[in-house]
Formats: sequence, structure tokens, C-alpha cells
Amino acid sequence: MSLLSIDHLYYWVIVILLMLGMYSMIAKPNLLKKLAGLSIFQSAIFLFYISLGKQTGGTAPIIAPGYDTYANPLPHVLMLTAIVVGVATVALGYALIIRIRDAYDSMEEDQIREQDDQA
Amino acid sequence: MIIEWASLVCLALGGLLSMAGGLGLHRFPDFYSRLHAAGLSDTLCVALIMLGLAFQAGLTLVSVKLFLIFAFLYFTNPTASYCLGHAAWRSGLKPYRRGQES
Amino acid sequence: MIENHMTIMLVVLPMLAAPLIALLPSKNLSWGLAILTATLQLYLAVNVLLDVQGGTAIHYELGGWAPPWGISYRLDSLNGLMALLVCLINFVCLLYAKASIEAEIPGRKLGLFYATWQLVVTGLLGIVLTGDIFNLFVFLEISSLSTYALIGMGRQRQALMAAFQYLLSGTLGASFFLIGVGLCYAATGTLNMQDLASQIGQSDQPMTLYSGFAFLFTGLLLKAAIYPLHAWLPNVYQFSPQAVSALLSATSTKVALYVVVRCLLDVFGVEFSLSRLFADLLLLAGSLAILFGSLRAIQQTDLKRLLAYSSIAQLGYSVVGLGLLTVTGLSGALVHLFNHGITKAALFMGAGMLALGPGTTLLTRLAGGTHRPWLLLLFLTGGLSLIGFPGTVGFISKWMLALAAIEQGHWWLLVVILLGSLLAILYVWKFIETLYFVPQNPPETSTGPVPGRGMWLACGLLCLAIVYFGLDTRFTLGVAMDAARQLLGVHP
Amino acid sequence: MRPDLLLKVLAKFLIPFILIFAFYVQFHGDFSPGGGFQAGVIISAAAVLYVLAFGLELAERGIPLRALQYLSSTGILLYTGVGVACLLKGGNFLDYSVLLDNDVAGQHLGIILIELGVGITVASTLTLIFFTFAHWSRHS
Repeated sequence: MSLLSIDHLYYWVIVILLMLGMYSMIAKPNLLKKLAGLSIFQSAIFLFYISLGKQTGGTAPIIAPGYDTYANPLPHVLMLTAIVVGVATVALGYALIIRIRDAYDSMEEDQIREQDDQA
Repeated sequence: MIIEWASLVCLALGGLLSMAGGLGLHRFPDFYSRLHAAGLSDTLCVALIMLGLAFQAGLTLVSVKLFLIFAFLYFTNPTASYCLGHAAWRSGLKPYRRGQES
Repeated sequence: MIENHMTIMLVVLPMLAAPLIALLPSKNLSWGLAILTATLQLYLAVNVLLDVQGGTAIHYELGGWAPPWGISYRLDSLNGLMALLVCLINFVCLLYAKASIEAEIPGRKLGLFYATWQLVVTGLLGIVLTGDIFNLFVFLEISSLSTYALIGMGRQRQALMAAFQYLLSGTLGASFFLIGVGLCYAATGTLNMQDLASQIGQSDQPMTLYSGFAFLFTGLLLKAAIYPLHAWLPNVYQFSPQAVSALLSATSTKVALYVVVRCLLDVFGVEFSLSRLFADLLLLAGSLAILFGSLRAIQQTDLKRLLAYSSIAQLGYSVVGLGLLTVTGLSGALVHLFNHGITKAALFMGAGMLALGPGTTLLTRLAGGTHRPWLLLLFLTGGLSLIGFPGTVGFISKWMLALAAIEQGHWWLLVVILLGSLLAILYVWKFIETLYFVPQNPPETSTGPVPGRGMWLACGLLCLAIVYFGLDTRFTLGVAMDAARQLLGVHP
Repeated sequence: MRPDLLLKVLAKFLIPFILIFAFYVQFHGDFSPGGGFQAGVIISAAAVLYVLAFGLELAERGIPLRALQYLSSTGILLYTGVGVACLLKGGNFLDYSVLLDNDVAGQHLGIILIELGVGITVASTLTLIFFTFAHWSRHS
């Protein structure tokens, strides 16, 4: 099976991480855990991109004597941007969670729903 | 050849220690013993892995950098464990004793 | 000299204005700078749109790097129209925001509010203008992140939960988009949209491309709140500050739908994506959105929530037009994006003005809006436009869509469109009746702040636009037809 | 928060090294891996360590919140400012070659200024985020 070969191993890892993150985002009632799931989901995407840039035997893409294979730097650059975005997202998420806890005195989604329905 | 073997042994030992630390983190009963497992094994395991890598690199700039990383970790790692333990103690977490629920 | 740089200035101006606004000491200065930027942008947007009329496109290379390597911006009729929509709505909403936001947000936060607002606009215009698909993701996230922050500033505490849920689903959508981009990059090795378009036809890895396609469009449809993926939208529109509701309803989902159109027809191309199956799927999703959105809108007891569900329904019309894949259908869809944008912004502004005193948008609390008789005019114009009454913009787009459905022989689609209009009559009548024709015991006197002149001006401008573009369709429809012909590769 | 002696000593010892490393990453970024974002994150890590060791009050006496807000805006302004300067010099947006007479020197200057802007913004924003969260936790 080519899908299970070692070449595809990191794709499997990435898919498992994606699933874990999404499960946590959807199924956990705790807002912090949802955000953690989001973070895992994004990290899996970073891994995916970085695996795209791999060249067997390649070094860092800075021209130096003695090397002629370089890793593809583009995915890394893209991920740098995506990581910045991810940091900003998570920070904003935490800020929102803190304010939600101030307003509702809870971080569980079902309890918050209950309070909203009563109001 | 000898250097290859020395490096291999160091790396393997380091990896083993790190696994032991992880196991301890998972299996020990309370916060303090877990901290003990993680903190102690981490410091030595990092030292061994760095040493193994330095054998691989030989006497180059890379091993100097490795040594610097090791030196900084040698300072920060114990301090971090100490701070964690201290904070836990001050906030009133009592260590586990035999026969008591954790 | 500036003529060559008009495209990039559209994006750079708000990016430059945002930090300056945050630094300015007084809220009036902040607002002044914001409105100044908006005016300049509107001027630029009209100019570039006039430049590209008739099928030319403006190319702009960022940093002087030639396209497949560097980021390039490309402006044609399609994104010219979207840029005009964003700039117009930005200008009008800022006019409106002055009085409306000061009633809702504490004064010390106002500078940051306007700065964040500028970032939203930067992001939206960046999405519209860029020709690089990763750059598009970055701008998508810039606009979304600032949007979450703006929503969180709403007065009620539910705004926080709405913002958080939008953060989760929005980021999920953007992440799916990112995976899709990654897969396409893996298959073709390029991120430039035009280069991608030429590489996709000759790629030897169709499976990678297909999975990339699936990820990309799932993410985008989530961002655009197309029917089964719309769950985040009602809460967001209901609880965000009034001016923000107006801005978002008119721009954010429209811009996401623009990306769908661009990627579907320009990047992947008709042959790749259609596979008639996907087009039929779009038709189905659009029709379901029309029916579901309208039915849910009728049940709502909150004015802004009602309008939000109506937005879901109206987005369905654009999706239907896209799924038809004819010049008539597509130009109907595009012009509907523009037309519905101005209509919905006007209605949300009206809702905001009614809510100024009571601080709520519950229909029962707003009943007896007779102390603002002029607003009835706005609600009538906007409502008629939602229904698709001749003489308003809503009529034009629905007429085009109906024509396209008949051309294709999709009679059931015609039925759906007409049924949608019928349902729209019901929900429009529902809020107009409750607001103006239900006798109110003691009418909620206007104890709160009175609407400022800017608010009246903004509403008036939009009402005029609704009627004007509904009567004189040469401009909007002409641009939309141009864009549709270019996208489908049909020569007039 | 009662500062801790051991942590204080360690922080005093480490923070200069962290900052030196941050500046190395920042300004050597065009010859080796590195750049503004990474440097900014490292600088803000130093700030976080300082707050942990010496307390928020002392840190805010050094860099008040207001100053951080100004700094984060300044960084973005520097970035867009360089872009607009390129426009004014007759190139495209962010086309650094036109900044100086010599193309390569212009590229060099451009990228250093841009990365400096990024670094300032990232460092001050991340520190700002940390400070704000720290304030919040003390309120509740």
C-alpha cells in the first residue's frame, strides 16, 4: 500500500493532528479547550506546509560553498506569516475568553447558553 | 569510529532518560514527584543529547553553539523547576503521602 | 505619477491611516482622518473602475518583482466593482458611525475602534485586489481578526460569545482555505492566480488538485456563510455595534463570495471545476439558502436578527447565479452582490437608528417607531429592494437571475426565486407593520441620544443609491456584464 | 506577586544575553536565518521574564503601557513609510532598489528598515498583550 508507506507517514501525522484539533474545537464545551484545539489545528497546517518544502539532503537556503541542494524556502516564509496570524488569533481568543468569563462567570459553553436563554 | 559509538551511546542514553522523565510525568502520584521526574531527567537528558551531538559535529563552531545552549539550559531548567515547586508550595499544595488520596 | 499607483494606494491608505489614527489624541481627529481616508479611497476606486471599463486590466507588481515570483495586484471589472462596493460602504458607514458609535463605545476606546476599522478595510480591499492566493489568505485574516475585535465591542454581553464563535468558525474556514492553497501549491508550484490558472490545466497530479479544490471551497463557503455553513452569521450581525453590522453585512460575506467566484472561474477555470456536479451543488445550496433564510427570517422577533437571516437568503441568490454559469446568471449574481450590499447596509443603519434610544433591537420594544417618521421611507425603500420591487436595485438583480433561469430552462429555479420574493414580502411586512402600524401603548420616547446629522446623511445617500442604481443600470450592470464575459471567456 | 530571589538573580544574568541574541537575530537577519518577527518575540520574552522576576509595577515604570501602544503604531508606520518612500522615489510599492543610488545598497537599507519596523511592532505588541493579561488577572 503506497498510502501507508514511510513517505506518507508525516501526512498521516498531520491528518491525525488536524482531526484531534477539530474534535476538540467542536466537541469540548470548555472555551479554553476549543481554543487549544484551534491552535493544534493550525500547527498541523504549519507542519503540512513545512513538509512540502523538504528536499532530501537539502540545507538551509542560503548560498554557501559546498552545497548544491537547498530546501524550498517559500513554504517556510508562508508559514512564518501564518504563525504570526495564528499567534494573533489565539491572543485575541484568550482576550475574548477573559472578557466572557468576566461577563458570565463561566467558561463552559453550555452554562453560557443557559444564561443567555434565561435572559 | 570510537567517536561515532560514543555519540550513539550518549544520544541513546539521553533519549532513554527523556522517556523515563515522560513516564514519570505520567505515572507519579502528585505534582511534586512529577516535577521531580520531569526536571531532573530533563537536565541530564539535555546534557547527554548535546554531548552526543557535539561528538557528531567535532570541534567546530556548531559544538560551541551546542555548548552555549547547554550552558543556558543548565541555568534555566533547574530554576524553572524550583520556581514551579515554590509556587505550588506557597499556594498551599501539600505533597502526597502514602495511603492518602491524591 | 500617482495614476500608476492607484491600485496599491487603495490598500496602502488605510494601512497607513490605522496606526496614525491610533496615535491621534482626540476622537474627533481620529474620525476626521478616517473619513478623509475613506473619501480618498472612494475617489480612487471610482477612478480605477473607470480605467478598467471595457475589459482592460491593471497590473501592479509589488516591490518590482515580476509576477510568478513576486506578489502582483491585478484589477479588472470584477474586483473593480467589489472595490467600489467596499469603499462606498466604508465611506457611508463611517459617516454613520460618528454618532452611532459614540453612543455605544466608551470614549477612550474610540481611537482604537477607528484604527481597527481601518484594518478591516485594508484587509477587505487587499482580498479584492491581490492576484496572489497566499497574499489573499493574509488579507483575509487581517480583516477577520479586526472584525472579531470590532464585534467584541458590542454593548450586550452576547456580543462576546458571538465574536468568539465567529473567531472559531472564521479561523476554521481560513485554515481550510490555507490547506487548499497548500495542496494546489504542491501540485503546481506557484501561488500567483494567473500562473495557477495556466498550470492547473497541465498538472499531472489531478488528485492533489481535486482535494485542494475541495478544501479551498469548503473554507471559502464557510467564510461566505453559504447556506449549510451559515451558523455563525445571525449572532454576529445581531450583537455587533450598529455601524459594524452595517459594514459587515454589506462587505465581508460579499467579499468572501467574490473570492469564490474568482477562484472558481478564474483560477480553477470552468473546465476543471465543472464537472457540472459542483455547479448543481451550488444551485441546490443557493435555492435552499433562499428558502431557509427567508423562512427563518419570518420567525424572528429581533429586527437585526431578522435582517441577518434575510442576508443568508439574499446570498443564496448570488450563489444561484454563480451556479447557472451563463453570462446573464453570473452578471446577475455579481450585480446582486453590489445591490444587496447597499440595500442591507441601509436597513442595518435604519435598525441602528431606531435602537439608539431603547438600546435593543427587539421588534416589540421598537414598535411605534412613529417618532422617527422619516425612517419609514428608508425601511420601505430597503424592504422593497429586498423583495425585488421594480424601481429598486433588488429588482434588477432578480430580473437578471430569473432571465438566466428561463434561458437555461430551469423552471423550478424560477419558482424558487419567485417564492423567495413572496417570503421576502412576508418578513418585510412583518417588521414594517410592527414598527409603524402597531399602536404602541406609551411609545418609547426618545430619551436617548438623538441621531446625528451624519447618520441621516448616510441613510439618505444609501436610499438615493438604491433608487438611482435601480433606475439607471448602465453603470453597475455594464461592469457586471463585462466581468461575467471575461470570467466565462465569452466575447461580445 | 512576591518576587523571588533565585529568579531575580537568574533574570539579571539572562536578560542581557537574551537581548543580545534578539539583536543578533534582528540585524543579522539578511545573512543568516532570522528577522524582525523572531527578534520581536525574543525581546518580548525578555520582557516577560523581567515581569516574572521583578513584578509588573517595576516593569511598567520602565515601559508604560502608553509607550508600548505608541511603539506598536510606530513600527507599522515605519513599514508603510518605507513602502511609500519607494513610491515617492519612483519605484513600485516596497521596491527597495530605488531607495539609494545603488540597487543592492537600496535593497539592503530597505529590508533592514522593514524588518526593524516589524521587530518594533512585534516586540511591543506581544509585550502589550502580556502586560494587559497580567493586569487583568490581578483585577479578578
